[in-house]
Amino acid sequence: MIVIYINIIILFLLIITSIAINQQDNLFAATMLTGIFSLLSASLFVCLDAVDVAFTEAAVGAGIALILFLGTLASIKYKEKVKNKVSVSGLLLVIPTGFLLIYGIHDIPSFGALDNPVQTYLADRYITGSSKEIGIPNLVTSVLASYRGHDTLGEVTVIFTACIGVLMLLGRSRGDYRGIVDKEES
Amino acid sequence: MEHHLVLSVVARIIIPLIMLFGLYVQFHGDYGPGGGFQAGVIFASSFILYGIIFGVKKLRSVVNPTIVRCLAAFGVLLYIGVGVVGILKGGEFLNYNLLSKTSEVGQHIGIMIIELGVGITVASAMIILFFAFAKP
Amino acid sequence: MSNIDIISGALIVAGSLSIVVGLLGVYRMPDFFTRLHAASVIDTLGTILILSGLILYQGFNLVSVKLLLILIFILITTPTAAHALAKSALHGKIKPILGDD
Amino acid sequence: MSKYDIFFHKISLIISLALLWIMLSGHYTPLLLLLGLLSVIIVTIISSRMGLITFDQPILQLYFIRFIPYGIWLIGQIMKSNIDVCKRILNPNLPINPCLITLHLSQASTFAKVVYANSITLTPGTISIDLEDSSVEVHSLSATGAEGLKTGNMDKKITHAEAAPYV
Amino acid sequence: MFEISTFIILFSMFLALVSAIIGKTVYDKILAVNIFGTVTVLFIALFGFLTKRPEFLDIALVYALINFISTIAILKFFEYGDMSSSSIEKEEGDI
Repeated sequence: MIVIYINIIILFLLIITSIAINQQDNLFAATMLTGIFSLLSASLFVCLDAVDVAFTEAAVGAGIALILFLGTLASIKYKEKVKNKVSVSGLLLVIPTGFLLIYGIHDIPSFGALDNPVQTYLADRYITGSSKEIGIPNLVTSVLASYRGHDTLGEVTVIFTACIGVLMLLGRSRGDYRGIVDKEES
Repeated sequence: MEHHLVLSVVARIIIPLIMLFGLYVQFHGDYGPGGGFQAGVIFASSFILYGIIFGVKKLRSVVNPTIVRCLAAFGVLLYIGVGVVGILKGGEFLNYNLLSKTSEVGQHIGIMIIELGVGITVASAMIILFFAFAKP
Repeated sequence: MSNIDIISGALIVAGSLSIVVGLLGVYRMPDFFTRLHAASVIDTLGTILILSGLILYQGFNLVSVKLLLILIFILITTPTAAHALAKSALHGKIKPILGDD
Repeated sequence: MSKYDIFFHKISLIISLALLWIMLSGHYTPLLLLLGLLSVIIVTIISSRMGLITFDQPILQLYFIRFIPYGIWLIGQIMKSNIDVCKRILNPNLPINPCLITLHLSQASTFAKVVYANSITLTPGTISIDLEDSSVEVHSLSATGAEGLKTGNMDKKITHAEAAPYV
Repeated sequence: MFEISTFIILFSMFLALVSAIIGKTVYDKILAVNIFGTVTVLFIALFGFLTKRPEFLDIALVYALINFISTIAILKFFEYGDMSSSSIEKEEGDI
């Protein structure tokens, strides 16, 4: 019961953080608030018992994410161009979509309920079968690496491909890159 | 930042510890939280700390970028290789049961090797990204 | 509830209250350098009290060793970050407010 | 730095890393101990490639043992000054009187200097803001904190710990 | 006991968040993020005991070890404008 209250408080803090990120026009300050967002979401994952996800969030958020953001900031300007004008067409698109999404909540099984489709056969199968078939204590690892081995292969390939993509964009020396930007600006 | 005395001394102490912690996460994925992806990121972040404090030039002399690129591909190949071994032994792709005499040992070996592949790829990818973003 | 549980609970609550005191200091202090002092209350008093309370609660086993490691690592890394922050702020345009002495 | 020193540092690094692995792991099967040995060797090789081992003064993980008595004394100091700072924060008048002082360093090794600077930062009420080769600049929240540092008690303790014989 | 201090820590998270938002200079914001990191480590450690599952400690350990990397990266970026330089190449104004 108490965990649910903690969840609600953390979600509330997450909302405040995301609104604050949205309101910043200084991209530097927004980057720092993103760091707070990452810390908060790691805490939320811990509360939801998703230890492995929380671990990933902790490692990526503290070690890499902020540094990549800063690397991006190094090659662009710090200040965001603020558009004060409210776009009517965008608003017309966003509000009905939001209402549709909220309406869609009714079809989703309630949070943590025992009769969710995912918990009726699949989780049961993994939990009972894993210790016999795989024989390692951490269920998440056995699902990721063995039952869903093809998925994980796909993920690794995605990381590798993304890395190649970044290299193709940024791999040439900064001198060439700066040259292009300067010419465009002048 | 190398003649920032406090930072350079603390970095000298803490970098090996981060690396060892990364390897601990890599090899204990079977027992606790963690696994290849997290381990790769933590391991790479020790290199990134080194690059931030002692300069990218020095990091380049420690880890050759070309070798890191090869390692990123090697991790994926290691993963696929385990799958192909399953085919060669007469089963399906990524069937770990055939890797050893008993299926349980086979599963254990298979999971450990593919986690290692994931870890190598992720660590190298993160170091490559750092190199790409922090050009001299 | 044994004696040790009560002592560890008191330590933990005192630690979390000291975090609030430190943050109050962050709000009240007039300039950046004095705010750093208030923040170091959180980094030292808060962590030492809470983590030692948890170690006491847990007794001696592998979990408490990990808690001790967390305490040691925090006590190594946070002053480093604070020092780097202060040095950077001094080299930046921030001048500390000095009292009359 | 002589060959003997580098050898000693490598051994010290290996021992401390192995201790860390044993403290972290909690599973003492042959396979995991073997992997632990492998990890320690990999980390040692990479650290020596990074030049983390060659350093002008004897610093490394095992060296911390000398500083354990000092650390216990330091925790007492931290508690004392914490109470002082908390009182100042909770006082409605906010009785602070910030000042900058420069302290002379008597330590020989860079590591001991860094320990001194970090101890100053760890004690609330004083923060080291610039560490040079022979002096450290300190920002203090109140005059009493600055006086406490000027007596040189902490300085003496660290110099004493530094000069202690090898463990 | 754990419940009370967990809620106090959540409240201090809120305070740290507000101080990050209203902080005037960049340094104030970095300080707030730093405080938030320490508080998160303590929250995760406490929560593990609250739900009787102390294996969460590995996450707290990760934060304790590598959270200061991002602080130092921000400071370095703020002084030099990029990640790559070491102070040997650029003498003026080391961090």
